[in-house]
Amino acid sequence: MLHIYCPHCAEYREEDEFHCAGQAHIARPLDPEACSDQEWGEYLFFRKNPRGLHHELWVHAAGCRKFFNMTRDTQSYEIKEVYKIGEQPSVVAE
Amino acid sequence: MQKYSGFGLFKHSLSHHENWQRVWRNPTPKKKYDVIIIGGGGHGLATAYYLAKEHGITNVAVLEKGHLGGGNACRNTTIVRSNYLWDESAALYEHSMQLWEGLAQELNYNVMFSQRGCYHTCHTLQDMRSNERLVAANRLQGIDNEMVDAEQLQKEIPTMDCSKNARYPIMGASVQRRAGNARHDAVAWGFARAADALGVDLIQNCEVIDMEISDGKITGVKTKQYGVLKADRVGCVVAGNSGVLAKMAGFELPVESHPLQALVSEPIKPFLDTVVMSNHVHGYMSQSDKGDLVIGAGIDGWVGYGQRGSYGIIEHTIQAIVEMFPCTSRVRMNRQWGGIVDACPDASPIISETPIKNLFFNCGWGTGGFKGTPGSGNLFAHTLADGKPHPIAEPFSIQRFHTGALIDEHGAAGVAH
Amino acid sequence: MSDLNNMTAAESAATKAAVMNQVPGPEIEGQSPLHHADLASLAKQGPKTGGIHLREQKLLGHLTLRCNAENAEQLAAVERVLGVALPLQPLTSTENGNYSIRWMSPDEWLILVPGLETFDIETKFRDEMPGHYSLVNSSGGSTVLELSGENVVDLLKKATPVDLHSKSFPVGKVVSTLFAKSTATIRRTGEQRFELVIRRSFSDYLWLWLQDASLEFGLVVEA
Amino acid sequence: MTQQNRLTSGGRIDRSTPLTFTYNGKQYKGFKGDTLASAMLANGIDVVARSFKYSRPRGIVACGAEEPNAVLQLGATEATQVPNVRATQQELFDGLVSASTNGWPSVDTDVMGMIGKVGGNMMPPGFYYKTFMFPESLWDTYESMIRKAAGIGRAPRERDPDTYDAVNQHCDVMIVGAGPAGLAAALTAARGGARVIIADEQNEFGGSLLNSTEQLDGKPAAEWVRAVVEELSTFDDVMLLPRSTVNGYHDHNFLTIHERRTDHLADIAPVNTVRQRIHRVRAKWVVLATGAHERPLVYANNDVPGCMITGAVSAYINRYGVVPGNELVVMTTNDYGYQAALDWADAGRKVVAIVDTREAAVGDRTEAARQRGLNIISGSAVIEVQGTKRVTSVSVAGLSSSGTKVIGSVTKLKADTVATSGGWSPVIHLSCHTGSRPVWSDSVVGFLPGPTVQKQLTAGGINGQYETATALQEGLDAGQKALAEVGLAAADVVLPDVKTLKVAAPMSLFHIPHIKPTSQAPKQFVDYQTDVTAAGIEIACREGFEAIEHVKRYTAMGFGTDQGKLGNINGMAVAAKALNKSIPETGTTVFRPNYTPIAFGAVIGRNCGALFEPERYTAMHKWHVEQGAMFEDVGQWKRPWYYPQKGESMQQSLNRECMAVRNSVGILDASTLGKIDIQGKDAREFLGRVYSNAWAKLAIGKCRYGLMCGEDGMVFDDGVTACLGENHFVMTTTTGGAAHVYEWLEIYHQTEWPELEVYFNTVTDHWSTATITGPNSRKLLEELTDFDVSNDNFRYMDWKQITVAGVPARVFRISFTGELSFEINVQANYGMAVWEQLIEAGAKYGLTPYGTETMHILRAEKGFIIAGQDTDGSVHPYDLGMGWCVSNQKPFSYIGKRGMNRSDCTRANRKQLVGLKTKDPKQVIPEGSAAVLDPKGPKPLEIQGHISSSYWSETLGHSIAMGFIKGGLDKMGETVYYPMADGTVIEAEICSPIFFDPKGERQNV
Repeated sequence: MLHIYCPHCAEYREEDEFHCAGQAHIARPLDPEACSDQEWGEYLFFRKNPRGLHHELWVHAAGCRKFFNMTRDTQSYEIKEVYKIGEQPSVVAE
Repeated sequence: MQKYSGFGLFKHSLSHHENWQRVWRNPTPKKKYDVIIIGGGGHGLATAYYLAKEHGITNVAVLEKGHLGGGNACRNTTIVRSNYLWDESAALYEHSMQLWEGLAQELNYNVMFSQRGCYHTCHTLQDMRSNERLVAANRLQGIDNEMVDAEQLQKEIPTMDCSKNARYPIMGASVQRRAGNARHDAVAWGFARAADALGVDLIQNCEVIDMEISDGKITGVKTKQYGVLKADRVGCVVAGNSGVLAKMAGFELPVESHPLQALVSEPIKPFLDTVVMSNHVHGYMSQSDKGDLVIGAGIDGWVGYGQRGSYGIIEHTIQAIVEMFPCTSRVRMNRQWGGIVDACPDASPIISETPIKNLFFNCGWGTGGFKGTPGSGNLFAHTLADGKPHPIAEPFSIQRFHTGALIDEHGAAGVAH
Repeated sequence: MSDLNNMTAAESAATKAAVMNQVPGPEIEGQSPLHHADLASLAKQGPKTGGIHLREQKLLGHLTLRCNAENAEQLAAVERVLGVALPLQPLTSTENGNYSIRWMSPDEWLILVPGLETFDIETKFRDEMPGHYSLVNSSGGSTVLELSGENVVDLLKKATPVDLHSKSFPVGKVVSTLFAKSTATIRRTGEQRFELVIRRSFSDYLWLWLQDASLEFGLVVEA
Repeated sequence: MTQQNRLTSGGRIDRSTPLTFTYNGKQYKGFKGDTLASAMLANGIDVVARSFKYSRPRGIVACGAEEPNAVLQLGATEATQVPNVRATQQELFDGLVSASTNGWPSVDTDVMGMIGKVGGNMMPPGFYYKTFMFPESLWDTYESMIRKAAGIGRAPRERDPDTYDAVNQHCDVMIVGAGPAGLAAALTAARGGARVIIADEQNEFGGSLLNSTEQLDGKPAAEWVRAVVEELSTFDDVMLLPRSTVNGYHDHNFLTIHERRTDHLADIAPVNTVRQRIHRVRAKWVVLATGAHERPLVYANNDVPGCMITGAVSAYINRYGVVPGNELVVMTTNDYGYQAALDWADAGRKVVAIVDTREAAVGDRTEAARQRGLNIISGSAVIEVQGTKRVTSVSVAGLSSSGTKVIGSVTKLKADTVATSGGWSPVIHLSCHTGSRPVWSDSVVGFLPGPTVQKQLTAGGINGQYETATALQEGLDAGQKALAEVGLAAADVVLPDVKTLKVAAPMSLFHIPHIKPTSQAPKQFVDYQTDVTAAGIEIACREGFEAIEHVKRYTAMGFGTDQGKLGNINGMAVAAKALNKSIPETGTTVFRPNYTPIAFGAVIGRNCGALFEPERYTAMHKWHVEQGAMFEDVGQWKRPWYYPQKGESMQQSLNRECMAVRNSVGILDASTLGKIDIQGKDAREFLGRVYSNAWAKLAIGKCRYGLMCGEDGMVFDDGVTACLGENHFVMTTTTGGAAHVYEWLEIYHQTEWPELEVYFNTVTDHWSTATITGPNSRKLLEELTDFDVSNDNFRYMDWKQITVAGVPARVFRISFTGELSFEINVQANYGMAVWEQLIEAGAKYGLTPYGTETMHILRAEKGFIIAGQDTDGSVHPYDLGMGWCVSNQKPFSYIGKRGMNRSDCTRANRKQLVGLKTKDPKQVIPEGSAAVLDPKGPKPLEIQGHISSSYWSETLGHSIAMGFIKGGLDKMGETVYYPMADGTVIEAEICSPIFFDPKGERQNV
């Protein structure tokens, strides 16, 4: 059970209140029509899926309903940091 | 290979079981193989077996970073069925089902495949529609599957609450009577023993740490324990670790690795002689030959390689089980554990060529890998032998995520299993 | 726009939103989400002692305001309308007489006012608030339960994973969180007193849940 | 019955409160303070079980969670049956009813035991993998035999009468175990002002101190325990939880505690009391003070009743006043084993011998034994015991110095009890739950907790520290460390004075050799419950199962309900020896939750029955119930499905409801549809991006239908959105899709397009929606409003803010039935008032309430889709024949546009939604049916598509269906076939899905 610091509520809350929306920092292509099928497929489906540090998008679904980013170790499950949308991580996955 | 039988058992008992042969050798790897299979789980071992048996390719190594069958092969809840929705998947899982039938005799190893049936319960009209669709499709695909109503269901599964009082009353179910369970460890061991007997080298405690790739072509793998091992073709069958291996080869997969949890009760006297799964209240259960209720949970919603997930999933799963089987309330949960499943966006696997020539991937089985074991191995062996996919495997290429030809089995795959 | 007949002053140039007085005349009685539970009768006939006291603060005006916490003009406008500032610190609340404001999110506040004042306040907002914001009347969608008594924390601990210790949850604090298998916005109003804002469609479930979870303490319904 | 093994004084039992209990139908007496096991031993009950595989008689071995044999069925009534209760952990209560679980006709005279004796040799590990294969057809028969033998206890066949719950807890320090280390830690943390929870699985705090005769500050240890507990009880922020097992240690210091609140009182909980409770704890720091389990030694016939571990013998004597036998032989590899002999002698019974595997060990305890004149046989071992249902004698022989061989002659000693100690295994289970691997310690001769990322401290026995003084000090240190970590000052604690005894080095020995090779010696059990023997482990290793996980799985070692607490390390040692490796080279042992088994009921708490999942109701729910509506579950909502009248079949109800709508007027509670209020100057732009169609020109006062697609181009929701003001819209969604759509809007706004000025608010619950539909709906509305609702003033796809039945309302003139319709939205507090007035005023028009099923039929007659029923995530708008709802003129590449243009999405022959008309108009194609072109072809047949919606249309007098057909839009008029389960085939013609009023005239009047 993860214990997650919500950067908007500014306190720790139980994982039950949140859910993970997948890998973070996947920007929607600015010009989708210019994407090949392969590029669009990669945007849609292909993911880093690392064993180790991972940047994820989470939402405080039962709380403030804000999305935020999390850097988490997918092996030890340690959360290294959380940061708001638009911010950059200070601990970076390779 | 020493033949197993009841008579053999008796004979060995006279010599105090001191003369049993090794089930497999412990070979030192050769420098070069025709085919290297990364991953000594059920699928990898099955691939090796069928390569040797059906394609005559025996200069094969299976590289396993831990021990054989030590990953999802020994962590799953052992359900075998083939009632999938789309023609492509139905063909794949039915191919596997047919190999399951007779597998014990073929391998001379009792994998304890028990065709005790598998029910999908329906709790809403939407459930009923999905299952009726599934049953209708399976009928035309030549796969047994039928609907039963709540009254009949109550007769067939007396310990289940089929009354109208439940929060989500059971309205009926589809049942595949050829479906059932098998003994998970035995499947891995049986394939391992048979592959070894055909000359395949099973190398345990051998971790692949890099791929030898030049000009977009793989020539071998680098291992932690034995350095570089060369191979003409490499097949990667590492379930939850597929992403890690893909990264070594320099590409990404449409796959995410999630914890999938399961649990067992203490052993109790016979309570349930079939498999019951509910997509709606979200849980499934069978009873092992030892008496444990074997219960499955959904996947955790985040990437995790820790072979454990969150307690909330366990709570929800047991709620679902007690909702369907109220008499289990005083039964006790013994152990819980987790595996790592590599889930594809369409809940269908990948058996495919990759951007690297001569490197093939078999992954993305999500929560349904166990049932696919023989079929997966059989088709992947074909792929490795021919250098191109078997027709049944063709739709399961990585390409489908570019073209959009997904095979969406979320409905049929439903609850994790 | 002309045929949106009741759109009066609320037709603010800044937001161009539709606002209406949703409350009918006094001849029509509103039914709060727990109307069917007939709490009034239970208050009369039920037990008078117990570790948990429950009262529904029904038919209040619930207004959800979303705006920019860094827009000083907006903040000033709120203060003009309500006579109290928006709580800007996360998980805090402010109040002024019958008005209370709960922080919901960095750009969202829940304003509770007496039911009959709702439209007036909405109208004032539409007149006063500059810039980009939204104001939504959600009075029909939720209700307020007041829970108190010596076992109130014991009860709430069964429902919510939030730490209720007074060190972590002082009087005035507000959290939106899980509540059993639903959600609630919980505000502490006293050492042993809390207000829960709950959703209408879940209210029967929560009522059942509260009765069940209170069995060991005894439940006193107050009118 | 007399309690022949009960001492007349001593122990922590209350002799003034005798209790009666039943075991296997016979009544016995015990005392308050007994466990079921201590009471059974007091009464001289030797055989408590028959073993799983060999059906051998088994007795009580241990006195706590590690007990493998005394696993009983409990419960006086059917509903209160509990399977697999460990007698050593069950407190005795008056009227307790217990029974052994295996053995036929009884545990004492069991015929399976004969088979076990004869056939046991045929059942080496993995024997079932090697047989039962021929002939294949008989496997089912074999299996049913195997399954009959399965299980220990049985589940009740009735519903659980008890309730359970879960409580969320938060603390600074969670202390697991209330022995000396845990109590010292708790006292320190509490005095330092921390919020503390301390839990212990036993009924009273004290841990090992309860079982011993040790003195603290010159007084019995129990007095110190009492004083500490008393002081701890005075702190508001300290929670003391006896009878509470910390079962799981999850990530980020989340722990689950299983508290048994009433199991010591009766097998059913008192009224208004929960039987068991789970504490879901989030702790800043955790102190594991879980102690250690003693290891038995592995020797021949070591499972005969009377074979125990030494610590258990001491515990039964000192804590319960029970001496579990008359003549004791102790076998030990360490000093602690001597204590049992000393306690036994103090109890006045005969110590036959202390057999020490070591040569001339000198410690304080050994000296005490020597001074008492006890017979110490050094450098020797008990290599075998004799007896069937109770030990009758033991064989003692000299050991080689390494302990691997028997040397010298074998002596037989008469004894009825053998207590062994192979040393202690730290209870590291919890420390492993979050993935930390334990580390072997040669000096402790056991595994210690490994490195972890959790905020975890350990103290006492878990660290391999078995002296009370050390445990107390480590507990204090852990308490101080935790205080510092949570930012509190150190506490002032003075530890009691304890005599530290000198301890000689233990011997690292697990498996006692026999004069015969292991394979030929009598069975030497490693794991009692799963009947795993040393010989079995050797066979597994010989066969190539070399990884410890392989050994465990092949033999089933550690898979019992005790999870190998006694046997795992011994098993590893046997395997290590067979493989010629050290124990750490063989592997580590990993533990998963739960530490001890836990009732399903406790895990789920009150989330069962009526509270399994919320039922969501609309404001008019009570009315529907009163009208006798049947309900459909849609998400968590209960929606009226249809309203049967007396004597009607479902189809008759539907026919009546449909005809009422088509001929006059019907009313539907549409409140459950998701509603999202959207405000801001960019609201319109946002709509254009998330819907596939155009929104730029939707005027104020107008409504429009929209399709919502994923980035893959596939439809996932639909609904009508109305323009309320220039910057103000209200969107409706499907009932089941509301939460998803809301989050969809938010994620795009928050992460992709934060620059767009728009806010979303869910208003689903705020509005009640009564839809009146049918040719008379306008007349009905006119009766309740002064507003001019004529077609000239209130056009189709308009909305108006008007007063209906005295209540301000937003009325949408949109139609899902194809009839003239008005959707009346009012604040939900007034929903019932308006509904009731509509019903009253509608009586003269025959206003008929209808449910979701009629709604589905009516819309299908019109060819309108239901997202989720006529879509399945694999169809885009063109597949639905809804290209009219796609605007590719929009400047922004809306969500779904690129996706639906991928190569597979634009290919020919995709499955497309069409209407299907059966050749026999009376025949309704079952929903889900699959279409083929040639029903007589061989299987597998190529499936052309499936029926997504299918109904009897009373309006039209024939069946109607919507379904998918490959390339269907170009195949109008062609025939497809639907083979049925019974072998019949339904023939249908492909047609337009709009069966009724194709020009849409009826909704436009």
